[in-house]
Amino acid sequence: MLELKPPLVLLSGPAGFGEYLKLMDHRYVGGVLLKTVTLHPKEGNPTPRMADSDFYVINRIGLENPGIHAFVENIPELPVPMIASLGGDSFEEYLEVARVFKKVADRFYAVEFNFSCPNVKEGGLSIVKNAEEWKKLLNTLRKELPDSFLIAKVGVEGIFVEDAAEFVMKTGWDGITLVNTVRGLHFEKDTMILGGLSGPVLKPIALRAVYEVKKRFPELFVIASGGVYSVKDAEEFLKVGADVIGVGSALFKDPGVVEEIGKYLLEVKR
Amino acid sequence: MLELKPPLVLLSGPAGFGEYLKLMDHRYVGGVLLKTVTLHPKEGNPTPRMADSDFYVINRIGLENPGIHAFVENIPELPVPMIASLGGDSFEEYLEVARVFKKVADRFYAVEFNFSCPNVKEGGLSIVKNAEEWKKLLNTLRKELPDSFLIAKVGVEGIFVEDAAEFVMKTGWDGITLVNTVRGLHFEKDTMILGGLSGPVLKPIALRAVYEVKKRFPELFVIASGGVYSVKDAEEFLKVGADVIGVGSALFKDPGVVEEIGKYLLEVKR
Amino acid sequence: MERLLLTKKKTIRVNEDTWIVLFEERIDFSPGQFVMLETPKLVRKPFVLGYWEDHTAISVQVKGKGTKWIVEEAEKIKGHGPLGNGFEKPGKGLLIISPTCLTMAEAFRKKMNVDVLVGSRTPFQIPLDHETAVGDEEFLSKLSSTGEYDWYLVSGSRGMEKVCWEHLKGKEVYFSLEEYMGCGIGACKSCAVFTKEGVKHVCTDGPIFRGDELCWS
Amino acid sequence: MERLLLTKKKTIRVNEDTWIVLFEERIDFSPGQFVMLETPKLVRKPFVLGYWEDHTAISVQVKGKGTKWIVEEAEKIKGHGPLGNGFEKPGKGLLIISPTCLTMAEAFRKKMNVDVLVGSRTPFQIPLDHETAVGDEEFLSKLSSTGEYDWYLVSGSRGMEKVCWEHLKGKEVYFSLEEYMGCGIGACKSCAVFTKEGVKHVCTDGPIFRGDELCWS
Ligand SMILES: Cc1cc2nc3c(=O)[nH]c(=O)nc-3n(C[C@H](O)[C@H](O)[C@H](O)COP(=O)(O)OP(=O)(O)OC[C@H]3O[C@@H](n4cnc5c(N)ncnc54)[C@H](O)[C@@H]3O)c2cc1C
Ligand SMILES: Cc1cc2nc3c(=O)[nH]c(=O)nc-3n(C[C@H](O)[C@H](O)[C@H](O)COP(=O)(O)OP(=O)(O)OC[C@H]3O[C@@H](n4cnc5c(N)ncnc54)[C@H](O)[C@@H]3O)c2cc1C
Ligand SMILES: Cc1cc2nc3c(=O)[nH]c(=O)nc-3n(C[C@H](O)[C@H](O)[C@H](O)COP(=O)(O)O)c2cc1C
Ligand SMILES: Cc1cc2nc3c(=O)[nH]c(=O)nc-3n(C[C@H](O)[C@H](O)[C@H](O)COP(=O)(O)O)c2cc1C
Ligand code: FES
Ligand code: FES
Repeated sequence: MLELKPPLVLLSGPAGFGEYLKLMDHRYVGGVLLKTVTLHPKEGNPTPRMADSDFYVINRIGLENPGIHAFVENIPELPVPMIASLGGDSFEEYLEVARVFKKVADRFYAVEFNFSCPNVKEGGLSIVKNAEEWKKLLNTLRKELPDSFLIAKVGVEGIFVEDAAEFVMKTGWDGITLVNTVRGLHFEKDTMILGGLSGPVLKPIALRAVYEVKKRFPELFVIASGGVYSVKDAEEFLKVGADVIGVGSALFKDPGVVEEIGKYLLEVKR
Repeated sequence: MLELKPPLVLLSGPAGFGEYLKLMDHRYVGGVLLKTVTLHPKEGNPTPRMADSDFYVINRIGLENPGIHAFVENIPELPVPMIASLGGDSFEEYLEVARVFKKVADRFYAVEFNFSCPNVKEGGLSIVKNAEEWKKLLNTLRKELPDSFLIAKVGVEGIFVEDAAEFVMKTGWDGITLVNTVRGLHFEKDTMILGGLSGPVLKPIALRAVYEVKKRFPELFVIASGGVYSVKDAEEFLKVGADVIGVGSALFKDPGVVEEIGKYLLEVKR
Repeated sequence: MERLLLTKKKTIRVNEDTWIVLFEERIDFSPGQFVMLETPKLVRKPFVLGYWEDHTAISVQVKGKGTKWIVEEAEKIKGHGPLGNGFEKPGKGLLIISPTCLTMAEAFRKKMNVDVLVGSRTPFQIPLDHETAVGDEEFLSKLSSTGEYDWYLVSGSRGMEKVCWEHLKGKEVYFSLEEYMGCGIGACKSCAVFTKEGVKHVCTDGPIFRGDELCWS
Repeated sequence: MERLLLTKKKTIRVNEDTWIVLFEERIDFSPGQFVMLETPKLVRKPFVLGYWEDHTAISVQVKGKGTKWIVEEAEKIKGHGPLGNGFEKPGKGLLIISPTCLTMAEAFRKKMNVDVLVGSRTPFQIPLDHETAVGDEEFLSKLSSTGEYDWYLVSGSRGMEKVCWEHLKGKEVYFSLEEYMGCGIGACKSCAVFTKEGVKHVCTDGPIFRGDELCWS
């Protein structure tokens, strides 16, 4: 099991490469999930890349990142445990990114694979939609990184989270992050922003996902991701069985609240 | 094409068997999608069956309905066009329900199949998750009801809406309703309510679904379902290409607003 | 049943968490019927109709955002009603109610021969011409010492309902039920009640049910 | 950079939609830097730091829910800052700004030799000791008749930026850019700006950029 104290991580994307730690007391942060890194560097999408409404944040950053080669040459030095996040646009890219990462794998507590990246090569929406191909990829990555604590991050689209969890279990992975952003569309006046939804909108969806997965696979390690903005939210995710509470866009609202959640988790999970 | 004037329907579930029409001016309602009917009558779930928060309604009614046999003996008489909604727990049930419905099919403008029902027989979550079986079912139902305007209602879980739309097109169906509720979990004090999410929470998700499907299949007839609570919401769904605007839980807030939306649609879509 | 637009005339505090809300408009209803009122929440909320100081009125216990808004902020309130079935009984009846039914009790008194026992957890802040009880102990003792009536109608918390069902065994007892409601008009099926004759709905079959119809467990 | 808790001291109306907001607390910053302020919205919002009446202050144009709250309702405001890079230049500069940068202009005047031209769409409601212009026509005419400066800093709407870039061709012009911001500290990558050297970020590489670095299209 991955021991994080407190069992709270800053989620990939909002956590960047650890910038928010400068605004927080590290004792209350269990770990940082670094921004997803892909095989090739990415410039990201044109702006606007984000918008916020009353109950959601929508982003279309487009995975801006330096690429795995630059990343392994320049690993952040952070005062808390780091979890890498890796992504790809095809079976081969996932595999290649894992191979490059392997050299530095021991610098990380765990590695999360972001399986919500578009699968450009196959012309599909995500690698998860082809169950057989995805299982093959899970198996291959497991073999490629035999000593890493492997976490799969999945969303609710294209697959049922229960099935995703089953595949992850059966291929010998260690954990699952539930859920990634759900695709949404937001009008900012007349401009359409097509992106992924985060924040309160995801809470009931993520609670349900964690609940269903933990009910079926109590031994699977689960990181909750979606709408944790308060101690009460964290409490609800503990009730449905989450092992680790992830906070993402709440950082944009108030890093202080994230500290409070960490404090609370230190108390109840010592 | 299905001509509804205005292009506004009350959605299955909230619309019941037309009860809300008593509170509304019929000129502003294009049609009513009746409550989903299954092969066998269903008593529904224990209470509480619903809860509301700031931005979602969650329900676990459990498809309480009289069953298709009672339904065809006692078809509601309504002053506006009716669309039936049929559901099932397995391939065979969908087919059987369609067979019984066939006798009265000409009393309805169209028939919607609710494909978010749990697929008990296969032990799965929904018939959509097995693409091959679902395509077979779509083909079979199309043959069973050759003269009906057939609409498939799908959600975002277990399948990508783009793929669902492609199957629906390819099997000769006429339309698609996007989206059904997303599974959620809500804490009402200490009570967990596991149900489907409706209301504002669905709006960005449904807008995106309609947008993606209409971009790929402009000729596919699309009923928008998710979070239409105002004229502005309806306007946004028109912008992304919806053919008909569906309103569900907004009825619980204010049937008067639904009338306003109908009025607006009559003006812009005469 | 029709769409309503109600104007709040005044509020009167009954106890710690309950207020009587008087409306300018008159609604034509039968005792036992209710209305669905719109608040800032997404779903309209049900309230039993009644009278106070000669006005159409409801009693509201502040439980969450919607009820708080009605008591504190609302000026005009949209809604629909009256809903559900009225109730009328010959003979002499006893209403055993929580403070949220004080206004309903006035409606009963206008049409039927009833006495009223009001149980509250917190002290009353206005004088009432009913039998009253504050706290469980006093409530139980008054319940035990009530005389004989032809029928009883209980309307309060789930706990109060159970206690009364036990205490009044063998008598003709009715219950005004509360279930979460989405529509109030039979459309949504959220307000199910499982009776000995199968599933019924509080909004269209009730809100008042005979005790021996219900499944007690 | 640190976490801030600011107390609103007073607001002064500048024109139809812009207010100067003074804080009790002093913040140590360089001209050009900004803060992220928490509002009822989900994401903190960026505001350029400055001074007014000897207090740390910002100018706020009411655009949506967050800015409305800051001007009308806020008492205490949480935030973090100062963020971004300060700007310092020898020689004589001209600031060409919208009213939202009036407070920033004071910070520049304390450290640098600058003149200021403020363009507003609506009339000013307070006296200003700057060159001012109301409406596009007056703004364009004043822009054409400005003397020669060693450098220029433009901070206003996208439209204003484009016009100035055209008008001041060949000169040393800087732009204080506005992009939607999630974090203000380089974490989220929402504030991208595509420069000739590739993608940069307003919050960590700016907010002030040299005009010839930017891709104008
Ligand atoms: C037929 C009927 C008549 C009623 N008459 C009255 C009345 O005259 N006076 C009165 O004060 N209350 C009455 N109630 C209860 C009242 O409707 C709820 O207390 C109210 O809806 C709570 O709204 P809220 O927005 O403040 O609470 P919320 O913030 O929505 O929720 C607070 C709590 O109230 C519960 N709740 C929410 N809706 C209902 C509901 N429909 N029924 C029961 N509990 C609910 C929730 O589960 C939660 O625990 C009646 C209920 C029914 C079904
Ligand atoms: C570095 C920087 C410094 C700024 N300094 C100031 C300042 O000193 N004074 C001032 O009045 N404004 C300033 N802005 C703009 C200000 O941050 C936005 O106007 C504000 O965030 C709008 O918040 P809102 O909640 O009222 O608007 P919302 O309700 O969120 O949106 C209203 C409109 O504002 C736009 N908007 C939202 N966020 C931003 C943003 N971060 N940047 C630009 N537009 C946005 C939206 O697209 C929308 O059209 C600055 C922006 C940046 C990037
Ligand atoms: C601006 C932004 C960028 C994100 N980038 C990534 C990413 O690179 N990789 C990833 O796996 N998730 C990414 N996410 C998703 C978050 O990690 C998280 O799963 C999601 O925001 C839900 O959590 P929240 O509701 O706490 O924000 C991003 C989210 C946001 C808001
Ligand atoms: C109480 C309730 C019951 C519902 N029952 C059904 C149903 O029987 N069949 C169905 O296809 N959809 C059902 N739905 C989903 C709605 O038809 C609709 O797709 C969903 O609520 C999204 O629209 P909205 O945001 O406008 O409510 C139900 C929704 C609610 C709130
Ligand atoms: S409240 Fe909708 S059926 Fe009773
Ligand atoms: S605002 Fe987050 S990177 Fe600039």
